[in-house]
Amino acid sequence: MSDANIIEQIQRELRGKVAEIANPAPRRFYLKILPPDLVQATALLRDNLGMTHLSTISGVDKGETFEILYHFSIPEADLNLRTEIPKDKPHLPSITSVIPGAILYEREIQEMFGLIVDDIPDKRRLLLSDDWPEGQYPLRKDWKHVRPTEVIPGGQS
Amino acid sequence: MAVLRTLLYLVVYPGLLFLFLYSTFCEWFDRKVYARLQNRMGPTHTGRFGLLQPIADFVKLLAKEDIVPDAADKRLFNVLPGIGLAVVATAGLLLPVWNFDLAAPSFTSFSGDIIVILYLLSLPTLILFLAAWASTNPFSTIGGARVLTMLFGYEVPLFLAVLGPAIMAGSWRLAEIAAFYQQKPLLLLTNLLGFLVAVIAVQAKLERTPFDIPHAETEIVGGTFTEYSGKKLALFRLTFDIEMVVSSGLLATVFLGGFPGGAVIGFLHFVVKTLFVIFLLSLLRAVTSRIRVDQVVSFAWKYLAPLAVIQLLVTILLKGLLS
Amino acid sequence: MNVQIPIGPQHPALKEPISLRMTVDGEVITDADIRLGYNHRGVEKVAEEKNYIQNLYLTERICGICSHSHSTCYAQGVEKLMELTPPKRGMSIRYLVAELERVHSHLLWLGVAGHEAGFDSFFMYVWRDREIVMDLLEMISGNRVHYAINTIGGVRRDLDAGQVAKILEGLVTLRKRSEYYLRIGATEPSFVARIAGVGFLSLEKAIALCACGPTARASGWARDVRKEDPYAVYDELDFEVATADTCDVLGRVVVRIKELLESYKICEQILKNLPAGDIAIKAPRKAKPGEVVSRYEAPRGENIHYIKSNGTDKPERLKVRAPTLGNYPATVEMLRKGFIADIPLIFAAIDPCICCAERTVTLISAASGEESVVRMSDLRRRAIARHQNAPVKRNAVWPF
Amino acid sequence: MKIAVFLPELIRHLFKKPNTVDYPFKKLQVPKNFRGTPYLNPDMCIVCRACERDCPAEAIEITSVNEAEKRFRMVIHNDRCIHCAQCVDSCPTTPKAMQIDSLYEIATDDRHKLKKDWVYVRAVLKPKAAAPAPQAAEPKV
Repeated sequence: MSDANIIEQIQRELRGKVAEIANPAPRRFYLKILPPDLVQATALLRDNLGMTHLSTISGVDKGETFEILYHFSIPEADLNLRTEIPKDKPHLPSITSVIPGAILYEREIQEMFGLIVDDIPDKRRLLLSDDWPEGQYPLRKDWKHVRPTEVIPGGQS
Repeated sequence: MAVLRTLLYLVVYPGLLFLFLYSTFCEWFDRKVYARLQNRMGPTHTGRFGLLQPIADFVKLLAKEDIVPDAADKRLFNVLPGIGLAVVATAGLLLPVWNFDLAAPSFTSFSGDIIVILYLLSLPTLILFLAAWASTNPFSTIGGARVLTMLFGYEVPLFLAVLGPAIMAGSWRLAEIAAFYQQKPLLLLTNLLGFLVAVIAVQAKLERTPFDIPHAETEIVGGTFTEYSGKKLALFRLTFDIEMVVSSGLLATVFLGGFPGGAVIGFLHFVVKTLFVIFLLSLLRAVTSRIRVDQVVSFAWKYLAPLAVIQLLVTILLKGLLS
Repeated sequence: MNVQIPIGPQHPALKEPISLRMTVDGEVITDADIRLGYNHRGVEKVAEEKNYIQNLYLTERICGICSHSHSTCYAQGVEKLMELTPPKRGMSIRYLVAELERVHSHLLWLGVAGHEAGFDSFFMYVWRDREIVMDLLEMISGNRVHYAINTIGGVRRDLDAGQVAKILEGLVTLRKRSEYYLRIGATEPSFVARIAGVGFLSLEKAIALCACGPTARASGWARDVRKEDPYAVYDELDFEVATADTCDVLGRVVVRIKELLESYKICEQILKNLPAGDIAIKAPRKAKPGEVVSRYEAPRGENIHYIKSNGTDKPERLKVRAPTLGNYPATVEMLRKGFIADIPLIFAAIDPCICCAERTVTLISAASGEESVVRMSDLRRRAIARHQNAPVKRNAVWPF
Repeated sequence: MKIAVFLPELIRHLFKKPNTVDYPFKKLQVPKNFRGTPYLNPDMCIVCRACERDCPAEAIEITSVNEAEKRFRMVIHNDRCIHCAQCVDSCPTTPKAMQIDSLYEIATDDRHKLKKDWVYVRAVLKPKAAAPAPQAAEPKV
């Protein structure tokens, strides 16, 4: 299946749900999808294109919005579903009903960026400690940590 | 004089001191053989050839902090290691190494001592279970449950296997059994099957791979010993070392013809034969991987127990033929 | 009668901190839960504050065992962002090291599997032979764990004829030994009794839960980034994707040993056709704005790095996904209905690398962040005080 | 299924020399590419700060002691050093001002003992010496 074929197939399957398709390098596709269509688009691609393997979900803080990328792979290509959600109303649909393996990545992104994944089966924190203060979202760009001055044990400074 | 002699017998030879030294030597031998089988060095630097390493480990443990968990049954928890040591050391006294007279049974060598020694060797298992139970740690509890489950597997084959030579010799006294086989050494060959079964059962009794299930460290941390530390752990380790010596001594007496030849030569016999049994145990440890507790029980009843019964039948038939 | 037993964060079977909470009924596991975050270092946040060169070494330190795979994944992504074409010889050496690292990682795993099953002799022998490949890696790169052989635009150390001969010689021994271990691993009765049929993961579940690497391949799913998305030198090499269809720990052992044999084949091919020329080209300090998804088949499965640049010498975002994280949902599935005795084996069978899987946020103690020296007696006093003040809390329910 | 397949191998090794190297008593040679501790050759340093900028562990610190005399102080914090030798690769002079040794038993009980410093006058080299090093050097900015 050539790259052009894949683009054609994606457009046929998704029918207008995909805002744009970019193909910057061979085998790499970036699909832009609006948040409400995400679950449906994922389900369609899974059923018709065999897109079952979710590698990870990455988030980028773009100032006003969060860009969320779902990195899928099929034997012929890498599909990256991109969606953007506003920072003041950060709600993201959960795709765990379609891809059960997405749960860990959704939990991770939820605590790191402070967005809310709707209908997530397991809301607990994944990586941050239990006593991590509420409202601290480390991967947001405005979250800065001040490195403490180095104190060398047992000696002069 | 008799009192002094008894004291010497209890404390020095073949009592506590000798058992302590010899069991540390056996542990060294076991560790060295195990290491060499794995192309490693084993203990090397403490004392000549690392001979003092087990003693150093023992002393180190004695010096460590001794922690008793709050939730534990403290009295039981504290007293069990001592009882365990006492039990196996008592069993050690019954070995017909040197201090016995065939004609005149004494309190260390009497008719039925084979039963007593087997019984005394079963006790550490129960003590271990109680220790695990008293610790109240979930890992210990699982370990304790596994100890008992395993006990049902290996105890019967061991008893059946040791029974064979006793029936052949027509005696319940270790010294007499040994003397019988010393006169007819060829008959020892008929017991090979029983010896094999007994070695495997002893391996299980000592909880060494493939039967180190009650304290399988990758599964349940320290298992039965999880909460034990310091002096009590040192005592438990010593208990197991002495149990190894005593049970290999028992196997040597019953299956390898005992220790004839008086004090010096008999002692040499004792050293060579117990080390041979320990070598077999080390080999078994090196060659297998740990199995699951359900597999132990099914292995014991599917293979070990029938083999022991066959051995018993062979022995009885042979006895019938010979007489 | 359900008991909850904690496996980890400190446990002899786990060499790295992770917490598995097992609900058991007797010896049978009824439920499993995984808690992460004990080894969280904030690599992704730190990466945004460091330049591309510094990040090379940062990504290398994501993991100790597959250090080369993360740094290679990162380097090949940055090379794409900077539009560099590294020279052939450099690429051959880079992926030679990558395959040798796979060999060392799989041998390590094989030994650990033996150890988890209580088969210590196997463990000792496998690790003894692993020293051969460790020595080769040390000879090539200078160091044993963090090879630091990658640089953006190539590699940092060249191979000479003597080294090539030594590697080929080492590979012959390794192949002989690996075939022997395949025989032992698949025939020693007590070992097979422990691993056959344990940790069942059906193909459907493996796909649904996004398992990757040898875990997925042992369930019969022939996925390998080297084959389906060949990067750098892999499209010129002849190798097979090893799979097994037993879906259990035995299958994972077999897959890994077969992969070892494939890796020897790849190494020999690379060494026989080692092109002449430079080993690296100069790289610019800055990358144009852009984004790239870099995939790499690490020993444990698929590594994926998402790198976004913004025109400066520091990345805008570096997202790292290590294969272990992808295998956790599958692990929980495998653990259910297993025995307690199988926990270490099942968990070890995904070849977990916890430091890979957890990386994102800088964890400095929220209160002070200070390092300080406390005397043992102080520590003890504090512990006792804390113990006395703490409300009585029983995590473990007394089972009987 | 065979019983005790591992036995021949084990018995074979029982009488062989152990494979272990008895480490503190016997030592292996380090390979020629080994990356040990970085040190400075002050005669060559032109204070371009390439090493300071590229050091992933921020273990190199260059401060100016006296502007007029062009006197600088370099501290290498070996307690932070991760021994990647990027400073050697980044160093633009030939021969390199940053060098690396092959010592590996450098552990001490005091982190201060690991810090090394040099106070030196900036070297002025002929332009050709400033050419990039042959392999993998970073371009000067």
